Amino acid sequence: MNALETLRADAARLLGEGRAKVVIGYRTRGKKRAPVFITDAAGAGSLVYDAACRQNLAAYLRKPEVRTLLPAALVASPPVMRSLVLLAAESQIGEEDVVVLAVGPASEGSGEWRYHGALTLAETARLLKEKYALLAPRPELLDQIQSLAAVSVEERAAFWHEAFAQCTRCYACRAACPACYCTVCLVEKNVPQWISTAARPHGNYAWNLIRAFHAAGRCTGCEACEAACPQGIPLMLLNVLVAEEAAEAFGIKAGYDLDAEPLIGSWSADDEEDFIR
Amino acid sequence: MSGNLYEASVMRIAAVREETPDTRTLRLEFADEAARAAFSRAYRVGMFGLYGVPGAGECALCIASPPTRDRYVECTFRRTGRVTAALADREAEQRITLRGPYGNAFPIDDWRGRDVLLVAGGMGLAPLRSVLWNLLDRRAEFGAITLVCGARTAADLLYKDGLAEWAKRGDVKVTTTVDPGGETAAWRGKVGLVPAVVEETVPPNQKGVAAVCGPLGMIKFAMPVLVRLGFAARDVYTTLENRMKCGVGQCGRCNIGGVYVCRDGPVFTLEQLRKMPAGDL
Amino acid sequence: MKIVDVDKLSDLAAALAAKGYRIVAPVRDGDVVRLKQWKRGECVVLDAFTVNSVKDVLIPPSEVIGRYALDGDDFTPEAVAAEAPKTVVLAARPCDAAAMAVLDAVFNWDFADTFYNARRAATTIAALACRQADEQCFCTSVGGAPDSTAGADIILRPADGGKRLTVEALGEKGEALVAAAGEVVQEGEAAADAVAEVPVRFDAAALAARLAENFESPLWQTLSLACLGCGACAYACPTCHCFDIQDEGTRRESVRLRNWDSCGFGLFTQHAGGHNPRPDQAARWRQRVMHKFLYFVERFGRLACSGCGRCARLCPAGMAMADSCAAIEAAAQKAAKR
Amino acid sequence: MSPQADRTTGEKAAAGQPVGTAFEPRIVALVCTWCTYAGADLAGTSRLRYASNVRIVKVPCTGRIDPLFVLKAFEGGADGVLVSGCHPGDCHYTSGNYHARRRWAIFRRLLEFTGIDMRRLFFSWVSAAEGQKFADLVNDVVEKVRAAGPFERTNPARRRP
Repeated sequence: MNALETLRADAARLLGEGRAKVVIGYRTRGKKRAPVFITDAAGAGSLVYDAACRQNLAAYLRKPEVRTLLPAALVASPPVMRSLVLLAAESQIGEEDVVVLAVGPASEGSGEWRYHGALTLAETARLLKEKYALLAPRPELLDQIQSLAAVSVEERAAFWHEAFAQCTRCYACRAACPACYCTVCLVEKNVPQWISTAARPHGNYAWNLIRAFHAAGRCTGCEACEAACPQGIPLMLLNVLVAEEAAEAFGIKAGYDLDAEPLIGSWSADDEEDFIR
Repeated sequence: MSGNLYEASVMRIAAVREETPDTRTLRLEFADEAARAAFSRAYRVGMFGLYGVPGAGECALCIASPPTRDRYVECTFRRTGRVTAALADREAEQRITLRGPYGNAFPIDDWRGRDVLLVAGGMGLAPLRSVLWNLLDRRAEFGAITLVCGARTAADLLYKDGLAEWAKRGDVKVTTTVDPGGETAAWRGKVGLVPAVVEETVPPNQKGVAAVCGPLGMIKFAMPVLVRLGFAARDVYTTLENRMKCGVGQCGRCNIGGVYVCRDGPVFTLEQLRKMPAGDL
Repeated sequence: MKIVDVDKLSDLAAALAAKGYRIVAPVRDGDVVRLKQWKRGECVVLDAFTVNSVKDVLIPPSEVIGRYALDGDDFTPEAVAAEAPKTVVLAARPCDAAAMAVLDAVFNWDFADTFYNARRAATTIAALACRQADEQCFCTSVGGAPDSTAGADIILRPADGGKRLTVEALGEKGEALVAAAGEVVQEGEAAADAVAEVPVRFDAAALAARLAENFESPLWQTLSLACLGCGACAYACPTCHCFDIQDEGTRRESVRLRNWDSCGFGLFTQHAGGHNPRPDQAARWRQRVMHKFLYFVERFGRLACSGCGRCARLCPAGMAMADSCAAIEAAAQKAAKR
Repeated sequence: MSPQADRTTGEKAAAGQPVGTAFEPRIVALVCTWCTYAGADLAGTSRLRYASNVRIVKVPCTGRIDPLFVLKAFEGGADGVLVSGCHPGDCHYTSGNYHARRRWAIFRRLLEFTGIDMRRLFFSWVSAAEGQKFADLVNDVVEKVRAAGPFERTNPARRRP
């Protein structure tokens, strides 16, 4: 059996054995991929997986309607696996809630993929550490961050002003992100109103910054937010900037450790403070 | 029609009354006589207004004063969110804004010659207060008038002065009730949920009209009681209090099925209510 | 017949700009093509689907509808005028133009909205008939067509294999625009290109009847399971018009803003008292479908969908209005057979 | 009032002085009540002179200083922001300043990357005994922001009506 056939067979078996009430995976929708929720073993044949599957399905685990269907088996690429480990570390899901149908690249840049099997969260964390410990952001992103960091602060302000000006505040970025699971988002709290909800420059600036900040040490690099943004705002530049800082300054990479302490919310006596006088 | 429909009238707060620990009534007077006259011409009992505090926003509230007393407008609100908190922080002689009146009305002209039962729970007394005053100001035109009104506790009853005044008049029968546990040592009213008290105190074979306002749960339980008492579905009225922003049928959030509460309501009959999708209420 | 060369579109835009028009046209912007204020030198993109619709021109995402000078607890209202520069939307899609009727109906129902109407009056829509459709297009299912002239002031039709556009003014605004264009638009002959073929996905009239019967259907739960509850579809939609009103400002000044809002958000209907009439995404998705294909029809006699397919193109969760409509119809047919 | 006239008053207020005179920076200082505020107090009671451009916002602990506070200050037109609290180990709530330190380290990177000049954002530890340090700090901050110039035009967070 090839990878896809094994994946489908596992999905059918989990549903048949009652180990999962729903399989959340990808199906074909024209030239695109869409999520599919399979509750009947006979439906497992509709599962597909390839590089076009950019949505992070772990985002569904916060949805009340989906939570009634737990335990769920979830098709997960390495960044999605990291999201699942992060959600477990943050007590959003339990070991018994999820079976991970782990998929990953067969080899560097080949476009081919392989199936690692149906894993528990603990096995997923182990797989991540063994096989995907060196997951790095796309080099283009790092290049872009570097070149933006090299220009004047006014030029950066102008770049982001233009980028954020397109934001309509549809919150697709938030919806697509598994780490954004607050039932009431900060931007929806209006007594007092901290962040303007109007699609105007100051509110857009505050929203996009705070969204990235709240994902600090939690973003797993899946790029679902950027893929979700209808306006093409380069959100990953912010996410990667923060993730790199989290890794370099505090040694924290999100979603590898089921017992990880959160970056914001924990501290060390010898954290960097050369910027403090 | 021309002009910015979001331009509101400036209102002076003539008086502030504490109704309950978290509920207040503001008596508002128009800063502009032409605006007052226009409001008075349009206002029928049951319509609502959008009360605004610049800097905080606007919120939709019923108009708690009747059209028969058109020198002022009263609104009663509980401090709940951003706008009601700002309204609650305003004091007498300060100013707020008002848009409206919007929506439909209780067809009280059609009620002439008939008995009227008003059933209110909690904040639901606010819209029925304007109905009651309107009926009382035109007392001779209507049959027997009965008010059954309840609150969670004795302290939560609105319009204590009004209740006392109505009880004294003799031309309206007033029954008050509090939820079990909400009574005090001095409480002389009933103890029990409003629908049960209605069933207990209102005689059967009713031929008149009834208006019910209060929390959705109370309305749902009161409706079958009223039907059992003989009220026809077309004679039972209620008001729906959906979230609103524009008040004029454009912002799209007050829909229940195809009904726009701001425009087709807020007053509906039980007959209309039955046609609405229950899952959207 | 009047003709303009496709490679002269920038000249056309420049000529109109010289006559005082603000030009809004599809231009490339990073990875996307959007309707945006055209700047000299920019290329007008004809063969792409824009991420935003003409709605943006008529109802901006955020707009000042009130202004107050604040002084402690007191205030002074200030007059607000609509910003309504003379604008032409060049090469809008016919589905966007068709959506104007929906917006016109809402904003002139029993109250007329000054802001919308001022911009509507100042805007000329030059629609471009579609040579190509994609798999998300479904204008033909909702009474439209890839070369529909509904709502347009001018219709541009591709001709001579996409090298030229024929120009037909459809009313006074359109004629004024052609006159303003001057020499760029010339008399000539051109062979019309074939318009796009857009297959009919569902029967909208039958759908309305199905919807009326199926408010309580379990299908809503299934159809909405993938929905993540963002506003991408509503904000991209040329007919969606729901809005929020918010005050914000400083201690000295406050503005009252009308901001886009979406029935997909949980807060949209949340009562102050805590009750939410639409507590889950199934109820919200049902509202979205029902409003477009049943409630709006009952109220205004027309569909609140023009079949542009943006919602499906942009949904981060692979949802599609046309899929839902087709699924409801299919389910109803299946039920009828049994 | 026309929008034009309004903008003018906005500028006046932002610079805290009539148009036409020299630029006086407006600084918001977010400080904890136990250390830096007490330090500022000591500077005052010791009659130390320091620039009057600082508006102090006192919070219980630096741990309470949400990055939003910094954003809000810039949004409202601050030319510079100073954040200050207890030295490491001195927090009256044991670890509030350690938590804060991490937040700032991350958030300042975001601000810098999106166009807020780090010559306008300052972090420091000032204890209750360091009245002189507070006065020197404020003077230095004011001079640096003065050198950076008014933030009105290029401030990406600025609320514009």
